Parts: sequence; structure tokens; C-alpha cells
Amino acid sequence: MVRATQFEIECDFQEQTGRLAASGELDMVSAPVLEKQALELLERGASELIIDLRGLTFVDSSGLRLFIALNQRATADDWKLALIRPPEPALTVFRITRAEENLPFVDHPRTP
Amino acid sequence: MVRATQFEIECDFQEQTGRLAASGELDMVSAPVLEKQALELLERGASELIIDLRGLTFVDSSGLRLFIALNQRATADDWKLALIRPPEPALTVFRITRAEENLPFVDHPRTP
Amino acid sequence: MHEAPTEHARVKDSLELELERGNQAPAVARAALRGLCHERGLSPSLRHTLALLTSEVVSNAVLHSDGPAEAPILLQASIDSGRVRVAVSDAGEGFIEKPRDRDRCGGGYGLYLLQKAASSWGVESRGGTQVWFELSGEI
Amino acid sequence: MHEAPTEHARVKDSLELELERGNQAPAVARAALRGLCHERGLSPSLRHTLALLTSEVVSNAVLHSDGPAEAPILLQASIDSGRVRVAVSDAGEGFIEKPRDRDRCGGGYGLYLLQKAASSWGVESRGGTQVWFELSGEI
Ligand SMILES: Nc1ncnc2c1ncn2[C@@H]1O[C@H](COP(=O)(O)OP(=O)(O)O)[C@@H](O)[C@H]1O
Ligand SMILES: Nc1ncnc2c1ncn2[C@@H]1O[C@H](COP(=O)(O)OP(=O)(O)O)[C@@H](O)[C@H]1O
Repeated sequence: MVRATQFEIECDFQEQTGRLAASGELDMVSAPVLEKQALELLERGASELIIDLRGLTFVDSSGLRLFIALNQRATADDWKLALIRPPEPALTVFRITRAEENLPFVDHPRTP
Repeated sequence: MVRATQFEIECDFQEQTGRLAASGELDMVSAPVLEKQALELLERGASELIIDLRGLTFVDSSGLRLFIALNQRATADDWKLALIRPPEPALTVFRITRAEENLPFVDHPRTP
Repeated sequence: MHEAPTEHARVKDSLELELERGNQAPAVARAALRGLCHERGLSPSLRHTLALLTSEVVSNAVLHSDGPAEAPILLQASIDSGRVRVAVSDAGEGFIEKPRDRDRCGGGYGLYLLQKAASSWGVESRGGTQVWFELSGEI
Repeated sequence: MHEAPTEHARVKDSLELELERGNQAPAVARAALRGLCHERGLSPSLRHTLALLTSEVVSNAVLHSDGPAEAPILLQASIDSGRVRVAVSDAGEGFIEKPRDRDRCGGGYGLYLLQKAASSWGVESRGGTQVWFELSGEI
């Protein structure tokens, strides 16, 4: 039963808005991949970053740490972060730590 | 069997040399007492501090931390620290942490 | 309800797995636990917490153990009437860094999650290091 | 050697003591352990290490437990054929601080001493917090 972390990202950049859609499992293997994509969009000048987490089946503390860090950066550097709420299983880490209350989760994708 | 930490200090200051003789148990209760005395001697301008530990029956990590801090201060502020080696039972904490090798232990009291 | 009697006999299941120490160990551990839970009727929230805590503890063993890189990580799990116990053992000398190496500040979220969500948990250092936790819920 | 047979029967001794949570608890614990070791023929170095580690663990419970100030600290110790086991329990929720409270950097020497000197040790969080260790030596 050898199995690797399943993870995929789709990326889009239009009118200063960066969009990432993550699916699969977000853990110590995949969180750095998502981070890299997010930082790339910010370097390209995104003033808003929307990360769609609806495709995630699992998130661990690496994912939590990443979103906390991005959220702090957004406040510090004055850009906007939105996290489209993942399904129940992937919400567990945010619930236990009560980070759910402090991160910018939104329920529906905001289409422009 | 209520028993308090047994601890006593004798203090002497002559010709820029501060001398402290500690006896009993050096632990979280008594280490701050010894620290206070040591700092007082330094404030009075001691350029050498000799702490006689031969009367100690026990030293814990509070004692260890105190001597490490005093030793760092001595190096930084350019005064001289000497610790007259305690008996075996009180050496345990220095042995386990290998601090025995790095602290300025001396075997005999140096009389002026 | 209308379960077969054999189902009732299966009140205790367990798993013991040697994981190669590497990036994939957490995913393998999660998949193995998913297998163990399969059809055991554990509540979804218990299963999700179980996957999370197991993943954290295995990640820690991969990342932080000072044991040899080639020493495998042992994953043990058992379910006994709705109580799940997981233990993860590595070959490292334990948690405590030398006090003077203070380049790392504070802890992360892994052990904090255990403290918040597990009904009990612990760390044992006996040659290697073992981190264990228990979760209880409805079967 | 020429010990009385009754001495051989006394291979297991134990102690259980509720310590008031306060500055004096470490000294009381050391004195209690000294009592337990008395005439057991433990080597001096084992006795000294035992006093030190016990004192550290009790000091930690006094200083760091987030349990109520009036909750006592339970000290349990047993000697079994030259192996000593000590467990110290407090009413606190455990070791792990909230990750964002990072005002304290690195650890101190207490747990480091356990890691270096105990043959095994551990921390358990089950309602309260228990820290235990074992030392082995010649009886
Ligand atoms: N298996 C292990 N072996 C050694 N040290 C560990 C182990 N698990 C955890 N630790 C230590 O405990 C610390 C806290 O772990 P954790 O709360 O998961 O946060 P993080 O992994 O993000 O640092 C780690 O940084 C590490 O020093
Ligand atoms: N009984 C306890 N309850 C809660 N936290 C504890 C307990 N014992 C130890 N700790 C935690 O572990 C840390 C490390 O302990 P230790 O190595 O003895 O160093 P120090 O006591 O000098 O900080 C403490 O700072 C504290 O955060």
C-alpha cells in the first residue's frame, strides 16, 4: 500500500486577481507547492488572492500554517485574501485550533 | 514531613574581591537568594567573585542556570568568577549536562 | 441494527505498519488508518480527527527525529469499542534539544492539536521515541 | 553478602505523597525520596541523580502547571530490584502552549536532564499531566 500525497493546483491571474484552486490533500508535501504558487501570483502584482479549497479532502498543520502566514502578509502588505471554504473533512484542523474564526473563509466563489 | 529548603550564605567583600560561601540546598527557592547576593557584590564593584560551594548538599537546574549566567556575565563585563567545587552529590547536575567542563571550578579556596 | 453477529465480534481491530521515513509516510499512514476505520462505523468527525492527528505525529517523526534516516517509523493503531489508540515510534533520542540551541522559538501546531483534540496523549522516550494518543467516540 | 533474609523480601518499596503546590514542594519531595532510598543500598550516584530528577520534575509542576494553585501535586515512587520509577502528576492541561504565544524561547534544563540521565521517561496528558522517569542501577 504505497501511496503518495494526491494534490493538484489550478492557477489563474486576471485583472490583479490571482486565483488558485487546490484539490487533494494539503500536507507537508503539498503545502510548499501551494505556497510557491501563491507567492508567484503576489510577485506578479496580485492585489487579491482567492484560494479555492473546495477540492481538498485533507488539510494538516502545514496547510494551517500557510494560511495563517498568508493572512498575516495580506494585512501587512495590504492585499486581499479569500479562502473558499473546504468540505468538512478538510475543515478539521481549522476547527480544532479555532483558526476558522480568524481566517478569511468565504462560502461561495466570488465570480467577477 | 514538612521541610523547607535549607540554605545559608556568608558574604564578604574586601579589596575588590567578593566572597560568597553557600551551604545547604541550591534549588528554585535558594538560587534567587544567591543570585541577589552575587549581583550586590558586583554592584559594589567586585572585580573578582569567589563562590564557595563546598557546603552545598544539592544543586538543581536553577543553580546550574545561575552559574552559567554569572559566567557569561563575567566574560562580557570582564570580571573574574571562581567556583570552589562542591562535594559529589551537588556536582550531579554539572556532570550530567557537562557544564562541569565549562564553568570555572577550582579545587581549593584561594586565600589572599 | 441489522448487522450480522460477526460484526459484533470484530470489536477490536488493529494495525501495525513500518513506514519508510520520508515525505510520503504521512499519506501512507492516513491511507492505512482510513482502511482500518473502513466500515467500523466511527463517526465522520472522529475519523477526520484521527487522520489529522496521525498525520501530524507521523510528519513529526519524519521531520524531527534525530534517529538515522534509514530507520523506519512504526505505526500502531487499534480500535476497541469505539476508542482508537495510535502510537508512532521512531528511532530518535527524544524531543528535548540542548538548552543552549535556542534558534527555534515556540512550538508548532502538531502537538497543540493533540492536546486540544485527543482524550489522552503522551510521549515516551525509551531508546527510541514514541508519541501516542487516544480518541474516543461512538462506534 | 551477610544481609538478613528479610532484606531480600523487601525488593519492592513504594511511596505516594500529596505535595502542597508551593515553593517547598521540591525540598519535601527530595526528603521523601531520601527516606525511601534509605538503607536500600542504591549506589550514591543513583541516589543523587534520583534526587535531582525528582526535584526538577516537581519544580516544573509547581512552576508550569496551568492547573489550579490549590490542586496538590502527586508524587509516586517505587523501587523494584534496583530500578526506581518516579511519577509526578499535576492538575494542568499539559505542556503545549498556544503556538502563537511565542514569548518564551527554547526550553530549560529540567527535561534535558531527564533525557540525558533517565533510562526512560515520558509525559502523559490524561485530564491532568504526569511526568515519569525510570532509573536503573545496582541494588
Ligand atoms: N518524533 C519527534 N522526535 C523529536 N522531536 C519531536 C518529535 N515530534 C515533535 N518533536 C519536537 O516537538 C516540537 C513541536 O512539534 P509540533 O508541535 O508538531 O510543531 P512543529 O512540528 O511545527 O515544530 C518539534 O518542533 C520538535 O522539536
Ligand atoms: N508539569 C508541567 N506542566 C506544564 N508544562 C510543563 C510542565 N513541566 C514542564 N513544562 C513545560 O516544559 C518546559 C521545559 O521544562 P524544563 O526543561 O524543565 O525547563 P524550564 O522549567 O527551565 O522552562 C517548561 O518551560 C514548560 O513550558
